Amino acid sequence: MIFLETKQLTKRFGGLVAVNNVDFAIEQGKINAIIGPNGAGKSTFFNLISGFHPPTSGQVIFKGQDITKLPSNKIAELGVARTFQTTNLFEQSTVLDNVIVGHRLRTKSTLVDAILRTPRLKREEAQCREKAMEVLEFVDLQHIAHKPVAGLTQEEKKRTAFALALATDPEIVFLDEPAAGVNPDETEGLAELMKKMVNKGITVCLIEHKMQMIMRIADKIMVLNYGEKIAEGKPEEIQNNETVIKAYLGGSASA
Amino acid sequence: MEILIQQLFNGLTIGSVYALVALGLTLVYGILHIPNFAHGALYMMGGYITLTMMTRFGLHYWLAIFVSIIVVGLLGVLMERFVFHPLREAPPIHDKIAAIGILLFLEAFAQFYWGAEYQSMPTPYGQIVEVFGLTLTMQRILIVVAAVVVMFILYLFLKKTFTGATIIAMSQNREGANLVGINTNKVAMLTFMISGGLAAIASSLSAPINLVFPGMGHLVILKAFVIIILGGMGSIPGAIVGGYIVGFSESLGATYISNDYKDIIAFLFLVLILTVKPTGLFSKGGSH
Amino acid sequence: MTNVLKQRNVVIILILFALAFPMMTSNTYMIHVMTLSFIWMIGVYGLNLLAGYTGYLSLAHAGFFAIGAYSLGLLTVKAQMNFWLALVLALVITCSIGLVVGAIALRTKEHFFAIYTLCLGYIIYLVIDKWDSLTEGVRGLIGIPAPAPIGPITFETEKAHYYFVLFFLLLVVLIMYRIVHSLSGRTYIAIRNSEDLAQTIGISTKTNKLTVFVLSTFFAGLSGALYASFVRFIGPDIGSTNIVFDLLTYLLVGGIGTLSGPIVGTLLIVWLSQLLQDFQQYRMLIFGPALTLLIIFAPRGIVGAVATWNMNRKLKKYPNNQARSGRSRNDSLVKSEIVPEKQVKEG
Amino acid sequence: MLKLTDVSVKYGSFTAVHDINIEVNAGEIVVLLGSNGAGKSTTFRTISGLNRPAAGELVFEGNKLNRRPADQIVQMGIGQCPEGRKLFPAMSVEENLRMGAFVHRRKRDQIKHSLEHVYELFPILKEKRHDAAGSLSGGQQQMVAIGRALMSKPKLMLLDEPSVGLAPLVVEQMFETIQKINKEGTTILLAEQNANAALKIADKGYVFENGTIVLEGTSAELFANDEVRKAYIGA
Repeated sequence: MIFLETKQLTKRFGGLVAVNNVDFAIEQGKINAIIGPNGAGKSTFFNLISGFHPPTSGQVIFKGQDITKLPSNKIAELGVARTFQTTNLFEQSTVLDNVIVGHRLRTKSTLVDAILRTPRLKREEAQCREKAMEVLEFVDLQHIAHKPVAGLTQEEKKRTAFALALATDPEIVFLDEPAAGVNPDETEGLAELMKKMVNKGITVCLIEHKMQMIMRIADKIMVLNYGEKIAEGKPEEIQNNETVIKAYLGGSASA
Repeated sequence: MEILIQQLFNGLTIGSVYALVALGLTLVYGILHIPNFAHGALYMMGGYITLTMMTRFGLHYWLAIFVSIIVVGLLGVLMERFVFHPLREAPPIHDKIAAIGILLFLEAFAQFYWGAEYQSMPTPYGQIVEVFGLTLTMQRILIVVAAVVVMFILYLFLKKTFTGATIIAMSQNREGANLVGINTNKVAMLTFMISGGLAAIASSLSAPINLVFPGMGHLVILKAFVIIILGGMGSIPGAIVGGYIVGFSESLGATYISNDYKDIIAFLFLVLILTVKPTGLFSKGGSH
Repeated sequence: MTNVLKQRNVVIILILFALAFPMMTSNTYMIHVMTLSFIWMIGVYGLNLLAGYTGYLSLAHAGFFAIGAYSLGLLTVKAQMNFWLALVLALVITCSIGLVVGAIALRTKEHFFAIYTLCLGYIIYLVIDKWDSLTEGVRGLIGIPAPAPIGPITFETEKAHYYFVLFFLLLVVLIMYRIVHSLSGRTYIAIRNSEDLAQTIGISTKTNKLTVFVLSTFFAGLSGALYASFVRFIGPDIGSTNIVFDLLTYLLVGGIGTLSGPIVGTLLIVWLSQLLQDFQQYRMLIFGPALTLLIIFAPRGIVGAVATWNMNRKLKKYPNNQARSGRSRNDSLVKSEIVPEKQVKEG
Repeated sequence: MLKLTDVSVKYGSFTAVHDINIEVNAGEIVVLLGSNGAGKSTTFRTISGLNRPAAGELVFEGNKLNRRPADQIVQMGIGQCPEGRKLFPAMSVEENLRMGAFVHRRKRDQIKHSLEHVYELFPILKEKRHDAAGSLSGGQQQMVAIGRALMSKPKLMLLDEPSVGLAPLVVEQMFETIQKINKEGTTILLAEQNANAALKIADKGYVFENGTIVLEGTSAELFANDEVRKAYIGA
């Protein structure tokens, strides 16, 4: 069975076609990358898959189930997580506190449990905390778990955002420009982390502009231009693809 | 039939006042994207200043209104400079609370300085005239005519002058305006000046047929909010049309439904609109 | 760990003080003022849960305060119902209206929500004011009874009423404490922080927001009902926006989104207003600008300022710390630098 | 004409642009190349006064730009056609263009001339001059943005990715027009991802990577350079 795929996915904003008839299959257990020049429709494509915008037409199928019309919280429950370009974390509280809520969707306790302090709530809180520590260890932030987010570096914030996504127990994570705004050696660390996720059995799909990194770690790349898929394949194939070079360098591909 | 026409004219009068207040509100919303809860207090201040100018300094009605426009306009500018400007990057809840603080201050100030009692404003236009068999007071005719004139001048200013166009430009894209050489701070101040001025005109015109008191802005501002949601936040024609719609429905509602509940009509409109369309009528789809 | 111990001690001392307060003074007026401020605190907690923890500024809460008060008043005075039954029913009525209103109001966001609730509050006020046959209109409702005695315990004296209200306040604080320190609380804070993010980590923002809204109207209604039975007289004024602005001032001064903020803010302002007794009518000459200045310079109030100070101290303990919190202004610029696609849409 | 010396720009703790040096001489077309997020737009925003530099010096015709607000910089003669175009969508094309001449608002004749000139460069805009700018296609909006920048009669024009979102054929026309504008005496600083087309018309270029300039040279040099290719597709 195909893990996650889009069928003729299309999104129009007014007269502008941001994503045009894109068919794309994400391979399980691999690093899948989506690249393309500025304004090619990558972020929109991401938003369509994660249920953030409803598509104008087309379908998103996850493990055989049509998730096109599901609200994003339901999609998350099915095991699809994502991060944002801007980290959106709660600056005033600690890393751990930020991440704990990530496991909320796997718990059942309600407001009544909270007010009565039921055993279920206590159990689930412990469970969430444990999960949070586990994912913080995974992203290598356990040493600053109790530090307020406001004092973190950009890279540490990115890792916290990863941890938050991982705390939802996802089968696939969508990462929106994970390395934007971090230094080259930190980028290296984030790339390692993505490989680590895949090794743990989590499928990764990312948008990124840092080509050197993408070419090194991605198993499969899709290239978007003007909202349309212009190429798909392994990094080597993409690097030598005339259409892609043209899209990036422009004009006749003589360079 | 006569009652109907009489009521329609009343609607026109109230609608004119609402439209002027809503215009000021919508202009500020357009450029700063904040609902100025203190706008009603500006309206109230306008009424008091005109009244004081007339009674204490013996100025003529028109001159008093002029002073009021200037003073309230400047009050608006001060608000922009010292409150909304520093809060430009703050979370959305902040400028609302700040505006409420200003509102509370100005109301307490009015009560402290002018007293809590209701005062009536004299008008040189108290005569009653008969037009087409209708009995109208000159003041009401004046309200309608003056409102139309003010709106027309505002239209000319926004459409035909460079300075006016900067307000429109800035409401459509702040950075874009900055990049063609517009000093956005100046435009923001100018907008507050105009907004305050419009509030002052509206209250000075309507005060002779209503009364002047510290809470006189409450209902008006609430309805103005309904109007700009009805007409589209930031839309100028929307504020005018919305103002008249609310004015007419109120005066008709007062006659044919219940005078007691006429003030609720506007809010029922709002509840209806936002229930059906949570982002307001005429909001641009697909944003965010 | 010492911190927690210290906190607990402070709480115990405060509770002991609250319990001992009526014993320390023979001045019933002071007890009266204290009881009133406890009642306000409950309402402020309602506002705090919604605005402070979930990010939705509701200006309709004076309305729910009034609904609670009038429900109790009408049920006891006009329907001659037993006080306790009436209290429970009053809360049920408030919450039911809260549920309906919330379901509609929460479809809107930010300023639409604020405007919408402001207008709803006004509708509630107008209905109370105009529906003479039910509410007695501007004449108000008189003769609302004090709580009916439970066995040997009566609530006729000021002191007894003080403890009665204190009981509810402690209950509310306990509930708030538990909510804030539970998964539910974390969920609400996540929503305030970013609804988009909350939604993508699998939180149903709709259900959670509605739950919070109803609970916050519950607090407002409880506060109103207690007010009615304490003051014994209510008029339509208690539903006016001034009440919600008062509550908001208490909250902001104390610290929005903090647990102890409502207590600190309410105590401070209520007692300050008492000192300025002659000035009571014009108190907003000071509190109005205070509200504005606070939101500009100390948006999280007194408690928030102390907490921030503590946090910065904590931050200093980490030597590798690069910079203090990146201001939101910069964040938004970073966004414009790396979210080009959004801007393409704009054009 | 324009000189940036050791300029750094920070967003909070993140350094977006680090110690860059750029020199633009009068009459040149200079291109800044680099992938998304490499720091080109930040550099532009800093030159036009929307961002403040954390360090370094920006000098335009002998005047320091560092602390000046954006509107003054336009008056000094730097016009920008920004990333995302930043048009006034509900205003008509002509109103947009007129707003571009805001700094010359008292010179009616000059505005009329500039307007004609823009319509000459982009005849399609004349046809659509009464349409709302927001209703135009991407390419036409880009024309309005360039036209609007031209209306201020800039000595130096900053063009931030004019080819974004345009169909290939339109891109070519766009670059021809840019060249034409340059020949008429406007110095141009261009940020592009479309390296090929940009280098064809440029005199020299700078390649950005991770907020620093990794390479600079004449267009011919850059055109032949493998690094440029690498910077783009990581090959």
